[in-house]
Amino acid sequence: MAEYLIQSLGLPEWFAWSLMAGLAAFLILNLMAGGALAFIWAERKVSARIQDRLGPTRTGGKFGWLQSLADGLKLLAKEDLMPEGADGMLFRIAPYVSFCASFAAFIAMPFAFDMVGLRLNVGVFYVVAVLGLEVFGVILAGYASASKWSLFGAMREAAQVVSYEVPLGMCIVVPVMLAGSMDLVTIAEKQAGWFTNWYLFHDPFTFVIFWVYVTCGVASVNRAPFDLAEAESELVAGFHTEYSGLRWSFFFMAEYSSMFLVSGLAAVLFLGGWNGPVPVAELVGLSEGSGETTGYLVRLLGLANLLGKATLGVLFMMWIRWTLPRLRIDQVMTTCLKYCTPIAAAMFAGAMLWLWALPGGVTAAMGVGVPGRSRSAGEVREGWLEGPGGRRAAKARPADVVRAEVPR
Amino acid sequence: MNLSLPLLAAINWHGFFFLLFAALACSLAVAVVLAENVVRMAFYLVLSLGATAGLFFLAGAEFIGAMQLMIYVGGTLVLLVFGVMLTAQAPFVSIRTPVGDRVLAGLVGFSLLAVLLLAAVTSPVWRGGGADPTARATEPMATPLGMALVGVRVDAAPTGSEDSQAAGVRSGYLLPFEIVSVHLLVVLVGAAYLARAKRRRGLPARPTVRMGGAP
Amino acid sequence: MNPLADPVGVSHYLVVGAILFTTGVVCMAVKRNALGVLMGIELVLNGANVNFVAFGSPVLRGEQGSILGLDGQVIALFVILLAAAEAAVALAITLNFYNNHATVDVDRADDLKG
Amino acid sequence: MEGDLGNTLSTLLGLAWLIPLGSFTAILFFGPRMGPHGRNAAWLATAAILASLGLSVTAMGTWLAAHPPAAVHHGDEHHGGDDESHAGGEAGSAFRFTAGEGASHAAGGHGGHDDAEAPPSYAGDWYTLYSSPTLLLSIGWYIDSLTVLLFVVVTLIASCIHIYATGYMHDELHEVTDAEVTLSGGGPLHRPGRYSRFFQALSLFCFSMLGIVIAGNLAMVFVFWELVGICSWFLIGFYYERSSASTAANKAFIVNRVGDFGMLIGLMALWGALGTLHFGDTVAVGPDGDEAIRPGLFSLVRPADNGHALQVPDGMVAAAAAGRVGRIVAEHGSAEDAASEIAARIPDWRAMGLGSWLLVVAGLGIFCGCMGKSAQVPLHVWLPDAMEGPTPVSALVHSATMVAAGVYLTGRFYPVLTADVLLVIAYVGAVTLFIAATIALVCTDIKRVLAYSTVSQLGYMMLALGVGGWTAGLFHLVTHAFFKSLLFLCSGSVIHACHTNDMRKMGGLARVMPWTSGTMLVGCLAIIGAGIPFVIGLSGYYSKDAILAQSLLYSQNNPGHVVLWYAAAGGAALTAFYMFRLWFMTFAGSPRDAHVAEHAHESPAVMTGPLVVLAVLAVIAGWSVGGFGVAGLLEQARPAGTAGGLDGGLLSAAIFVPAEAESHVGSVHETATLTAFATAAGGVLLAAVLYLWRLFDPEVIATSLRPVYRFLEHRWYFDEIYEWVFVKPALGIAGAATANDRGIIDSIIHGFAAAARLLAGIDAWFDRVVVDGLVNSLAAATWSSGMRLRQIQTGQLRQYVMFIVVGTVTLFLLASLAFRMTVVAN
Repeated sequence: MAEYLIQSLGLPEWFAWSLMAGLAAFLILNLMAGGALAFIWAERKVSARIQDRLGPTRTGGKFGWLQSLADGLKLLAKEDLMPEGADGMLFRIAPYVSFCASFAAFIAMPFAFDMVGLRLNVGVFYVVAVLGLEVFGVILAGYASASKWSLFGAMREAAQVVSYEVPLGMCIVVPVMLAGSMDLVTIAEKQAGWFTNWYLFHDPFTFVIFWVYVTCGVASVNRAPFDLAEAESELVAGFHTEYSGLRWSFFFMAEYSSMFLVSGLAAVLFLGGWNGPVPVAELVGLSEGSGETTGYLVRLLGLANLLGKATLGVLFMMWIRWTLPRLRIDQVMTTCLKYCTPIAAAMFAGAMLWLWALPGGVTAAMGVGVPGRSRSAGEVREGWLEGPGGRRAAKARPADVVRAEVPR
Repeated sequence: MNLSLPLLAAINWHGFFFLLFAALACSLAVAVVLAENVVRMAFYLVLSLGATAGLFFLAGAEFIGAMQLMIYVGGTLVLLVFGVMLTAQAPFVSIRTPVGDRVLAGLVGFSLLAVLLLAAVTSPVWRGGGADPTARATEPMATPLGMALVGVRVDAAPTGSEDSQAAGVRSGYLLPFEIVSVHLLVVLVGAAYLARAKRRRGLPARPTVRMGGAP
Repeated sequence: MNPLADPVGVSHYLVVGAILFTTGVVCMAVKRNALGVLMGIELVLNGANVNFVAFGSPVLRGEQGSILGLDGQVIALFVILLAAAEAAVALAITLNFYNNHATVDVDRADDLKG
Repeated sequence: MEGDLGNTLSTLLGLAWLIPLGSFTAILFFGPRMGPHGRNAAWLATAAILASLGLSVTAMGTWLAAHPPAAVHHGDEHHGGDDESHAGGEAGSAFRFTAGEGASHAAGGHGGHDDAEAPPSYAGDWYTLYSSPTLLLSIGWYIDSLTVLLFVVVTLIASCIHIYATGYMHDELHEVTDAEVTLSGGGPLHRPGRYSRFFQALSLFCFSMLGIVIAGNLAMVFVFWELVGICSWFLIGFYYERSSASTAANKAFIVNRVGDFGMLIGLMALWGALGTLHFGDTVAVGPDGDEAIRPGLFSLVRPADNGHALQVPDGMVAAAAAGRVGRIVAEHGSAEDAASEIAARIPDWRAMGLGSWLLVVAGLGIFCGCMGKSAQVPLHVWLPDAMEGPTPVSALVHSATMVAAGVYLTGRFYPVLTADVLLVIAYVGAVTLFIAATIALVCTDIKRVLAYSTVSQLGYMMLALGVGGWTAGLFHLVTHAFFKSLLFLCSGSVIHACHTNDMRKMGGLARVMPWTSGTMLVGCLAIIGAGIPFVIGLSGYYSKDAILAQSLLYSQNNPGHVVLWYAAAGGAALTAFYMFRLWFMTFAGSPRDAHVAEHAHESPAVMTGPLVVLAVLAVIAGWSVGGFGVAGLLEQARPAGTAGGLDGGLLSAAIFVPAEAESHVGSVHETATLTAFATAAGGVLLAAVLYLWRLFDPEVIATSLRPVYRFLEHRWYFDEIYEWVFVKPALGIAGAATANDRGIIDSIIHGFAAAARLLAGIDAWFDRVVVDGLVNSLAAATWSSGMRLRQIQTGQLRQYVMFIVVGTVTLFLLASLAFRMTVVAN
C-alpha cells in the first residue's frame, strides 16, 4: 500500500513509510480499544444469558450497547489511588507494560493477505514470546502494590504462565512443521482453499492438538477456569486489587486484546487464517494478485473472515468462563504438566509421522481433488512479489549503489 | 505536491532505530547497576534485554531476537520471582554496598570499557558498511538457521561454484544442538535436585569448610 | 558527522556490546545481593551475544560480507540456551545458600576464605 | 611259561613289600580308633604281614619252579634257568638275565678252576627318580634266590612275632602303670596304653626291612637302612618314659650314624667313580626306543668278558689317573677324540694299580655301615642296651632281621669286596664273636645274655664272609634268625611270667612252663650246633660247621691268620657254655626266689604257638632234601666269579681266599665237624657241672678270678673307654666351643653391634638435625608462604570478579603491546 502511495501520489519514500507505520499503529490501537469495549459488552450479555439474566439493557437504548463506553468514561473520571508503601514507579508502569506487550504482539499478526503490520519470518515465535511478556506487567503490579493478595496473584500468574508456555509452544510447533515456515502469512496461505485444507482437519493429531492449544491459550491469558491470578473468592481481586481507574482499564484492555490475539493466532494456525471455509473469491476467479481494487476487495473479504473467526474464539472463551468452575492452583499445574504437555508431545510426534507417511494430508490420501489445492504458496509469493511496487526493484538494487548514496 | 524536509530526508531510519534501541539498552543496563532495589533491577534488566532483542531484529536476526525475548524474559521472570520470594524480608530488598567498592568497581569497569572500545573502534574492517534496511524482510533468516541446526547448510555456496570447498567446510550444527539439548535436560534435573526442599536431618545451619588452617 | 545519518556498522554493535559487558561486570562487582550478581552475569552474556549477532549479521555488511555468517547466530543461540541453564543452576545454588546462611549477601559467603 | 619271571617276582615281592606300608598308614591315622583301645590294629598288622608271607611263599614257589636248585656243592645246574629268563625284557621294567654268557674261564690267575657263571638274577626299576650319565636314581629291584629266601624268612619270623606280640603286649590295652619310672612326686607313672603304636612301628619296620632286601641299588638300600634305624629307635624307646630306654634308643641311633658315615663315604666313592649305584645291569630305554644296557656295579667290577674276575673298573682307574687323562685330553684338544687313547691306556694304568685303593675304600665304607648295623666291635655297644625295648622287638629287630641286614648287605656287596677288605671283615668278625661271647659268660640279665650271643653270632657271620664262606655266612644268618628269635621269644615268655630279667631270681621254671622250657632247649641246642656228626643235626649244626670249616681252610691257606680259626672254635665252646648256663639257671634246679616262682605260669597259647613253630623251623631249617634247602638256594645266588677263590688282594698280594667248595670236602670238613662237636660238648658239660650239678660254686670261681670277672662284667670297659675317649672330649670340645662363642665371638659381634649402634646414632642425629631440618624448613617456608597467600583468597565473590577483570585488561594490554612491537619490527 506504501508502494501505492509512492507510485500514485508521488510522496517521498520516507514519508510514505512513516505514514504507513503510523496508520498501522493507529489501526491496531483502535482495534484493541474498540475490541475491548465490544467484548466487555459482549461478555456481559453472554454471562447474563448463561445465567438466565438480561444484562445491560438501557444504556444507549436497545441492548445497552453503550454500557462499556459509559464504564470507560467512569473509569477515566475515577481517581488513581496508590497504596502507601507501594513502589511508585513500578506501580505506575506495570499496566503499560502489559498493554505494550499485547500491542507489540499485534505487530506481527496478519489480518489478511499482506495486511500485516510487520511481516516477520518468525512471526509465530515472536507473537508467543511477546505474549509471555504481558505476564511481566502483571507480576510487577502484584509486587509493586505492596499487598499480600496482589503478590499471591502475581506469583500464581508467574508460575502458571511460565509452565503453560511449554505445551503452548509444542502446539504451535505442529502447524509450523506442517507449513515448513514460521511466517504467519505463509502458514495461512498453505491452508488456502476449502476448509478441508485447514490444519485443524489435516490429520487426527492436529485435530486433538488444536484443543490442547485452546486449553493452553485460555490458561496463558489466564481466563477462567485458569484465572488464578485474580481469584476474587480467595484473593480479593488478585494482582489488580490495588488498581483503579485508567490503569485498571489498561489491564483490562490488555487482557481482552490478548484473548483476541490468541484466538486470532488459533485461527491463523489451525483454522485457515483469512481463507473462508468456502473459497468464494477463487470460485469467482479472483485473487490477491489480480488487479488493484479487486485485490484489495479480496483482502477485505479475508479480513472479515479472520475477524469473524477470532471473535468466535473469544466468545468460546467467555462461554467456558461462565460454564466451568475455577481450578485450584495444584489442579492447574497438574493439568499443564500431567496432561497438556504429554498429550501435546505425543500429538507432535504423531503429526510428524503422519506428515512423513502421507504428506498430502487426509484429502490427498483420499485422493479427493479439491479446487485450490493446485494453488501453491510459491505462486502466492511470486504473485505477491510480482505485484506493483519497488520491492523487487529495491531488492534487485546492487549493494554498491546503496553505499554510493550513503554520505561518507 | 513536494514537501521536502532536508533533515528528515537525511534520516536513516535504520540508524535511527538502532540508536534508539542502543540507547535504551545501555541506559537500562546502567540503571541495573545503579538501582538498589532488586525488583527494580530485574525490571530494568528485562527492559534492557528487550531493547537488545530489538537490536537483534535490526541486525536481521529475528529468530535470535525472538529467542532472546522468550528465554531471557522467561528466565529473568523466574529470577525475579525468586528474588522477590527470597528477599521479601525488609533487610534484603536493598543491600547497601560500601562506596569504596563502588568507586573501585567503577574505575576497573571504565578501564575495561576503554580497552573494549579501543578494540571495537580501531578495526577498519568493522566500521561502516552499508546497511540496507529494505533487504532485510526478503531474506528469511530462520529457515537457514533451522536447516543448519538439523545439519544442512543452505546458506553455503551451492556445490559446483568456486568455493564449494568452503561449502564442505561449513558443516551443520546437529551435534552441538543435541549436546545443548542434553545439557539443558541435565541442568534442569540438577537444578531440581539442588533446589528441592531438604528436610534437615540435624546438619548444621552453616556448614563450615576449613582450608589449610588445620594444625 | 551526523550520527543519525552515519551508516550503522559492526563497530556500532560492538560498542553497545562493550557497554553491556562492562555494566554486567561492574554489576557483578558491585552488587552484594546474589540475585544482583546473577543479573550481572546475564548482562555480560548478553553483551557477548550482541557481538556475535553483529559479526554474523547479513545486514551489517563490511567490505566482504558478514564475518561469521550463520555461525554467529548459532553461537548466539547456544549462548542464550546456556544462559538459561546457568540461570537455573545459579538460582538453585542461591536457594541453597539462602537455606544455609539465611541471607543472600554474597559477602557473607566467605566459607572458602583462606 | 613264565617268560617274564622277573615281572612276576617283582610284582609278588613288591606287593609283599608294600602291604605293611599300607597297614602302617592305616594304623597311623586310625590306629587308636580301631576297636577298644585300638585292639584291632594288631589284627590289621598281623593280617598284613601274613599276606606278605603268603606272597613271599608264592614267590618262593615260583622261583623254585623256575630254578630247581642243585645239590649244595656242585653249582652247575643253573642252566635250567637260562632259557626261560631270556625271553623277558620288555621296555619299562627292564630286567636282564646275567647268567652264562660264555663261561669264559678267568683270565689273570684268580678266578680259579670253578665255573665263573653269574647267578640267575633279575634287576629292574619301578620308578626312575633321576637319570643322567653320571647318576641314576630309581626305585628298583634286584631279585635272586637270596632275596626270595630272605623275604620268606623275614615275613615268616615277623608273622610269628606279630602273633606273639598280640599276647605279649596286651598290658598296653589299658592304663599302664610303669613301676620302673618314678615321677618327681614319687609315685609310679600312669600312662595310657600304646598298643596300636607298637604295631604301627612294627608294620613300618617290616616295610623298611623288606625294602632293604628287595632294593635294586645302594641308594635305595641306604634310604631303607635309615628307615629301619628310625624304626629301631621308635621301638627301643617304646617305654620312653624310662630314661634308660630313651638313652638306649639315642645310643643305638648315634652309634649307627657312625657306621652310616662310613657307608656314605663308600657310596660317594662308588658314585663318583662309576656313576651308578645299581647292583645289576639295567636296560635304559632311550627316547628313540633303543635299549642301552647300563652296567651295574657287579658287572663293572667283575665284567663278564673277564670271566667275572675281580678287576678295578675303568671308571675308578680313570678317576685315579685323572692327571694323566687331563694331559691326554689337553694333547688331543677335545675329550671325544681323546677317548680312544684313554681307553687304550686304561689297562696299563690298571696294571700300575691305579684306582685299586678307591675300590678298597668303597668296600670298607660299605662294610663300615654294616658294622654299625650288625653291631660289630667296636660299634657293638648299642645292641645290648637295645634290649630295653619290648621283647618281641628284641626278637624281631635286634636278633633276627635288622642286625642281620648288615650281614646281608655285606653278602650282597660281596663281589665288590677285595681280599684286603675281606681280611678286615674276618678280623672284625673274629674279635666281635670272641669279645661278645666272653661278656655273655658273666651276664645275669637273661636278655643281655641273648643280646651278646647275638653279637657273637653276627661276628660268626662276618667271619664267615671274611674268610670266603659266602654261603656259610648267609646260611648262618638264616638259621640264626630262626633260633635266635625263638630264644628271645622264650625269654620273653619267661619274663612275662616272672616280671624280671634277672636269672638269679629264676630257676626251676621247667615244671611250671613246659612249652617254653622245651622250645628254649631246642633253641639252645640249635645255636650250639648240636647234632650227630656226619649224620644229622639241628639247623645250627650245618651253618656253624660250614663256618668253622671255611675258617679252618682259610687259616690253612694263610698260616699268618690262624687266629681266626682259634677264635671260631673257642667261640663255639663259649657259646655252648653261656647258652646252657642260661638254660640251667632259668629252668633247671629249684626256684631261687619263691616270690617269683609262685607267680610264674605258662604263657597263653597265642605266645606258645609261635614258639613251637619257630622251634620246628630251628630244627629243620638246615636240612636239605635233594638240594631243596636253604643252602641250595643260597648256592644259586652265589655272585658270579666268587665260586673260585680270591688270590691276592689289590693292596697286599699275600692273601689267598680259598674257594668255599673246597671246605665241604674231605679232611677239612671232618676236622671242623669234630672240633665243633667237641667244643660244644665241652661247653655244655662245663655248664652242667657248674650250674646243673653244682659241683663247684660259680661265685668261688668268680672271686678267684676277680679281675677277669670284673673286666668281663664291665664288658671290657667299652662304654667307659668311649666315655673317656669320645664323650668326655666331645663334651670338652663343646664346652670350649661354647666358651669361645660366648667369650670371643659374641664379644666381637657385640662390639660390632655397639659400633653399628654408634654409627646409627650419628646417622640418626644427622637425619634429625640436618636432613629433617632442611625438610622441615622447606615445609615451614611453604607453610608460611601459604599462610600469607591465604590472605589473598578472601572468599569474596566481588573481589574475585575484580581480579579477573584486572587480569583481563592487563593481559589485553600486554598482548596488544607485543602485537604492536612485532608489527613495528616487521
